[in-house]
Amino acid sequence: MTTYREAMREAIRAAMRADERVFLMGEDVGPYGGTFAVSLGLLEEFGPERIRDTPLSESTFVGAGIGAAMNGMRPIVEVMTVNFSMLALDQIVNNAATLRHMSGNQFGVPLVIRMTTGAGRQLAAQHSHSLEGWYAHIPGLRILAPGTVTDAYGMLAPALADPDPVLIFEHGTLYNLDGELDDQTAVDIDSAAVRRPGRDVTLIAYGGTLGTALTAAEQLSGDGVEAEVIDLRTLRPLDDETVMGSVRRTHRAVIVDEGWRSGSLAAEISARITEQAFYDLDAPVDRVCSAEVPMPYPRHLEQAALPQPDDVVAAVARMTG
Amino acid sequence: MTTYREAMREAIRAAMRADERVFLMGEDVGPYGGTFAVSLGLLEEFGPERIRDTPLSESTFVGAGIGAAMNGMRPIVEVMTVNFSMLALDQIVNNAATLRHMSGNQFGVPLVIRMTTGAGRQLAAQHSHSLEGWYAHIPGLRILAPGTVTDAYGMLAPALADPDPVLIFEHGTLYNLDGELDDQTAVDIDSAAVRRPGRDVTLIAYGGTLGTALTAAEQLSGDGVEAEVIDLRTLRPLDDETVMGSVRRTHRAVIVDEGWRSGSLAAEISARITEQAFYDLDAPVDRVCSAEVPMPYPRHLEQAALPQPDDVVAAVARMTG
Amino acid sequence: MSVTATNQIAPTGQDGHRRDLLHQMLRIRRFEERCVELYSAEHIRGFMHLYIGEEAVATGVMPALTPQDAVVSTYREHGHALARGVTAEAVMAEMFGKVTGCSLGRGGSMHLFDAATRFYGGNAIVGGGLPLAVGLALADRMRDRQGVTACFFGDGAVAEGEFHESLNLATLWRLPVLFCCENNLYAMGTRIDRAQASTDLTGRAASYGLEATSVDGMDVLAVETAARSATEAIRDDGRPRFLEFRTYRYRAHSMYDPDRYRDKAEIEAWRERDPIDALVRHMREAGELTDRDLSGLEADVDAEIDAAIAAAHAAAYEPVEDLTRFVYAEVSP
Amino acid sequence: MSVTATNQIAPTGQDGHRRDLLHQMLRIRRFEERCVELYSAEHIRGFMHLYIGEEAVATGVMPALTPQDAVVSTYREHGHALARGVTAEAVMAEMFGKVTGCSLGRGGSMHLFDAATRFYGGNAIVGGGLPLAVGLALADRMRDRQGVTACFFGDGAVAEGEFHESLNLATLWRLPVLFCCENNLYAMGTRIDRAQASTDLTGRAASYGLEATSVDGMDVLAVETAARSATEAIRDDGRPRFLEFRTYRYRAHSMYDPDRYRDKAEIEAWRERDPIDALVRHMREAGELTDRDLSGLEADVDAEIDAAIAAAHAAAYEPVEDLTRFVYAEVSP
Ligand SMILES: Cc1ncc(C[n+]2csc(CCOP(=O)(O)OP(=O)(O)O)c2C)c(N)n1
Ligand SMILES: Cc1ncc(C[n+]2csc(CCOP(=O)(O)OP(=O)(O)O)c2C)c(N)n1
Ligand SMILES: [Mg+2]
Ligand SMILES: [Mg+2]
Repeated sequence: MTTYREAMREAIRAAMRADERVFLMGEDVGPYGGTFAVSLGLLEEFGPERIRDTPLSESTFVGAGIGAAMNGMRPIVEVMTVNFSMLALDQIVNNAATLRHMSGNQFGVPLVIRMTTGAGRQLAAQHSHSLEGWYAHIPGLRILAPGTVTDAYGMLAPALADPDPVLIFEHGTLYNLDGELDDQTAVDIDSAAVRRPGRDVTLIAYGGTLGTALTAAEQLSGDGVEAEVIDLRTLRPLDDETVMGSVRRTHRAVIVDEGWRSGSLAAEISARITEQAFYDLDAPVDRVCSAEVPMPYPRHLEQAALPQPDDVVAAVARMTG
Repeated sequence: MTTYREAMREAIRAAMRADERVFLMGEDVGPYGGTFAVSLGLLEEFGPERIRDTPLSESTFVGAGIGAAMNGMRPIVEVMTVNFSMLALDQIVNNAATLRHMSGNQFGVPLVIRMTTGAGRQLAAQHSHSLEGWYAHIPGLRILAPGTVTDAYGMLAPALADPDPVLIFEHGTLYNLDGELDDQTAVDIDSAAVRRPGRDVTLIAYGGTLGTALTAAEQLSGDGVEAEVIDLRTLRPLDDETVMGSVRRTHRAVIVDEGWRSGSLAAEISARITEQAFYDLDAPVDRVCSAEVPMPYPRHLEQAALPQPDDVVAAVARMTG
Repeated sequence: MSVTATNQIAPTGQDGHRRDLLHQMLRIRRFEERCVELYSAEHIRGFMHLYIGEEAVATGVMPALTPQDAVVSTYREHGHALARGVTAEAVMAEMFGKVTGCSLGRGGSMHLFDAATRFYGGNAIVGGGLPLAVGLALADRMRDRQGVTACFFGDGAVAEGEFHESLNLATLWRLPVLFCCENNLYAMGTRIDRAQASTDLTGRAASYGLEATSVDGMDVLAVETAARSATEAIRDDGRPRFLEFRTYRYRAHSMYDPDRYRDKAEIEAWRERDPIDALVRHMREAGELTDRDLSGLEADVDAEIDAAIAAAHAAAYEPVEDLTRFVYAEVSP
Repeated sequence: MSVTATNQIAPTGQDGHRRDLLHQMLRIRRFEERCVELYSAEHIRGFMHLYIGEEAVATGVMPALTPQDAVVSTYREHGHALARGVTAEAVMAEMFGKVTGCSLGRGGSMHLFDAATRFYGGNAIVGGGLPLAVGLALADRMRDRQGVTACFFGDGAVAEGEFHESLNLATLWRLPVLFCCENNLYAMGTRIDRAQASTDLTGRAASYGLEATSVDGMDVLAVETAARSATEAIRDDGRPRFLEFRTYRYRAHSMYDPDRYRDKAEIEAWRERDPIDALVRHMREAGELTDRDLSGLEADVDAEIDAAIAAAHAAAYEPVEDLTRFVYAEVSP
């Protein structure tokens, strides 16, 4: 068995062994081993030139990653958490995402940015954001959200091979997830995956909410409702085909997304289903998202704010009942 | 006749005369008169203490606005354009939007932030964003988008009276808009407005796309299709009632939004219509948004990227034809 | 001898002044030692950052402030809150996530707020508090109030753009901010010389044209003297000042940190300079403190914290129905 | 005497060196004067920021760079691009929005790019180019290449957080960046002393521990000397250097700017120090330049720019079908 954390670490290790242009930079990736211990031990193997601790300067070390990528390197930049990436947003939106198009294809930015996302660990209002939906709004970026151990490992190599910037969102509650790392080859980063087949309703989730959707599907199954669970995996570009294929069969869809409901990625999925599969729907598409509130610290309030399997079950019940 | 620019200026003037806690701060609001000449002449009337030029330090002068608001002032912070607001995003999301809830209602942030948004002036990839939809995702903020001269004037006073942070998005192409400033009183900042009644389809727009929708409605009227045009006006919280009321009558809806399509505010409106008025729909909700591309400089490409009246007409034709 | 559990410090030179400082440091130290146990017992959750070793800084700075002054802090702020006068009970309940906490339990360890003492948090974004402090001071200046805003941040924060922007703006606009840099040599696992091109932080600050002084942050009397002279200067000419406090945290960065990046010997060397031990020694030598006095202080502190913990245990959680209250104000415009 | 329309500058001390510098400055000046007309005629649109008055800076810095070096610039970059060797034709076509432009016409005045000369733009976000420059230099360092990255930015950019972060990081990591601050005393309408608490920009830069020098930016020979010695030093020890060029823009900030915030007298005073006039005077006194030489240079420049304009007029626009090409690379991974 391998944890999600280990899978990520081994993927970095493999990439760094395979290509000397790859290096890791970010706050405390070195002696500390990474805030979430992802890079533990890598400094010893690769040394401080390639496992580079940065000062607390998010905008500049992300920008430096962009510059280094434009100049022949294949940086992996770790932004400790998505909460801090707001300080680097200008560099991501105005430079990383834009340079290829704006320069008429003269310069590309083959950069990978990894960050932790999500709530669930009682870290309160400033450390619990799920802003991957924001990034999925930006043309020029590719957005990945590994939700399994296999994806945690297998998404990095194709992300590094991508000639354009790729952001990888790692949900903070997944690092201890244990799983079989069955496939040590690169995975397909263009497609969503059906994680559980079903015929009655499609549950669409990714990253941190994949488990929520699968738990809900189990519960529903006990009630005789067979839910198909789709793991989006890639949030930009979205794999409409897999989603619509499923909805056309089940005629019902619920999106489970940890982002705040208004303006969530779930809204985009809902709009697309309307646009592409309206006449196949037996019920309005529904969303189970986070309550629209800065995340409170106490566990009972945090759990109340987050999408729960019961909320998914209730949403399905409303549309099938 | 009054221009949108003048209306905004007079609104600031009136607010500053009425309440000495109000002051304006931002880059070049002083001797320069504001990049878009909104504050021209205000320095002469109110002096440099209340019309405060800031250094190029977006994060800090927005943060300082938050601090000043918490400590008894009623600042109006001008961020020259939404493009630069990304540098201040952390302050807006993690402080302005969060402090009241996080502090258990001990502190509030009665702050107004004004910024220009949108494309259409050939300013290319880094100066043409429409990111108001992003801000509309954030609990704790109120988001306004005046699309008329009356709203440009009338939204400021209630925004300043709001005990919570309010962001006002002024579309760059509207400053020269001329209109009757019929009503010099505060307007209602909770409601959307029906700008043109119609029975066949609902066009939903705001700010810079209001004109696009109205032009399309004129064209459609010539073809015998009567479009109702709704101006959202307030992007957070959204006025679902007005939107659903209209859709329930017209049974069709097209959202016109200058944001990039994927993850746009238009997606949220679409999802809400699905959730609240699904069984009233005669056709799938459609969206007319910007092409998903960093904005190119030449006029023909910029216009091709932006939502045009013809695109709206075509979308309506698809659903009525 | 007995003291009451408050943040009152007798004026310098007066009887009881040093005793009060000692009491305050003991109180903060003991509070956090108990927090460690409570964290292990899972009464406290999330991120928790301890101030143990750095007590002299908060303890020495706060007496220089008046009730009209304001404080902006970080996620490592238990000491600041307690020294500023937020009650141990309110802080402890907050860490339990109880509704009697100083932020209704919503903030936890990283987000202590208290309007009564003008304690503006509790900010978990490194550097994020600096612009707020500038703004608080701006409002005081514009409204002709006398307040000073004390803003605490770490050595790591000095690398952030907001540090630069805030020092520039406060100096340019002559705002009454006391910038208090707690230089504990590390930002998480990154030693200062691996994050700052120049570790001369006062030199950096002085390049904006503001007066900057480096202070022994392990000596509470030195801290207090420096803070008093800086706040007096600020009240005098309205301009900001920068103080660097050289200090050290004995514990790991947070409860999650396995502390792999430091030498035990380094920690030991700093413990030799422990601010509490130093003051105790000093007072003993001056004949100001007997063993009984010290036990008395410790007993007082223990009693206060026991009571705070008991109250936190007994307190209620905020009802789940109130989850979305106060996202916006409840009075409408 | 005749020169070819390139960015080739004869080596210092060699025959033709000063003539080449003069030619370059004339070329940039004339190019932009024509741009003003073209803007009025609406062939050029959007924001356009002129460099007129500041030509000595780009002209003096570029000869110190090799083809392996890189350049990162701002929205006020016509001069940088031309002096670096992007052809007048490619720049002019870009400003017309034509597909023959150096960015396919997609960028316009603010976004000139040219891979062949390692010209990395053209950045319309103030301060946004500095982190890129740090990264370009980092890659050179990690790959053991000799390149220096020259990064241009204005006095206004010094207030941005990214300035601070980038100077710190480049100095800390010893990266070969030449920071070129074009101090023209204004950021739009804001005079430097109303934006910077300390207007001593080299002092500010030096506080990071990097060598910083202030240079007369109206004297192309002084600029070149400073740039050469800085790039040599960088090549020598791999560390960054900071140069402040004191210069002035004669024109408004952009074509939209009514220029209400400056004294005519101030502009006149700077015009007296015009870098082109100064060099002409100097060369005349040294007997290096006759009236005929000067007319010859001017005629060459006019011919080059006429040709560039004619080509821009004649060129095609990018087809609208290509709008979304190159948002992503067309080869898949
Ligand atoms: C903007 C931002 N980046 C990263 C972090 C994660 N983080 C929390 S504390 C910390 C170290 C800060 O060090 P310093 O400023 O010296 O304060 P100390 O913890 O030593 O008191 C880091 C990197 C954060 N909270 N905010
Ligand atoms: C982050 C950001 N804020 C504001 C602007 C608007 N703006 C464009 S140029 C400029 C002034 C910059 O001054 P300076 O750095 O001195 O360069 P100069 O224009 O004088 O060459 C401003 C405020 C911007 N482009 N980017
Ligand atoms: Mg520290
Ligand atoms: Mg300037």
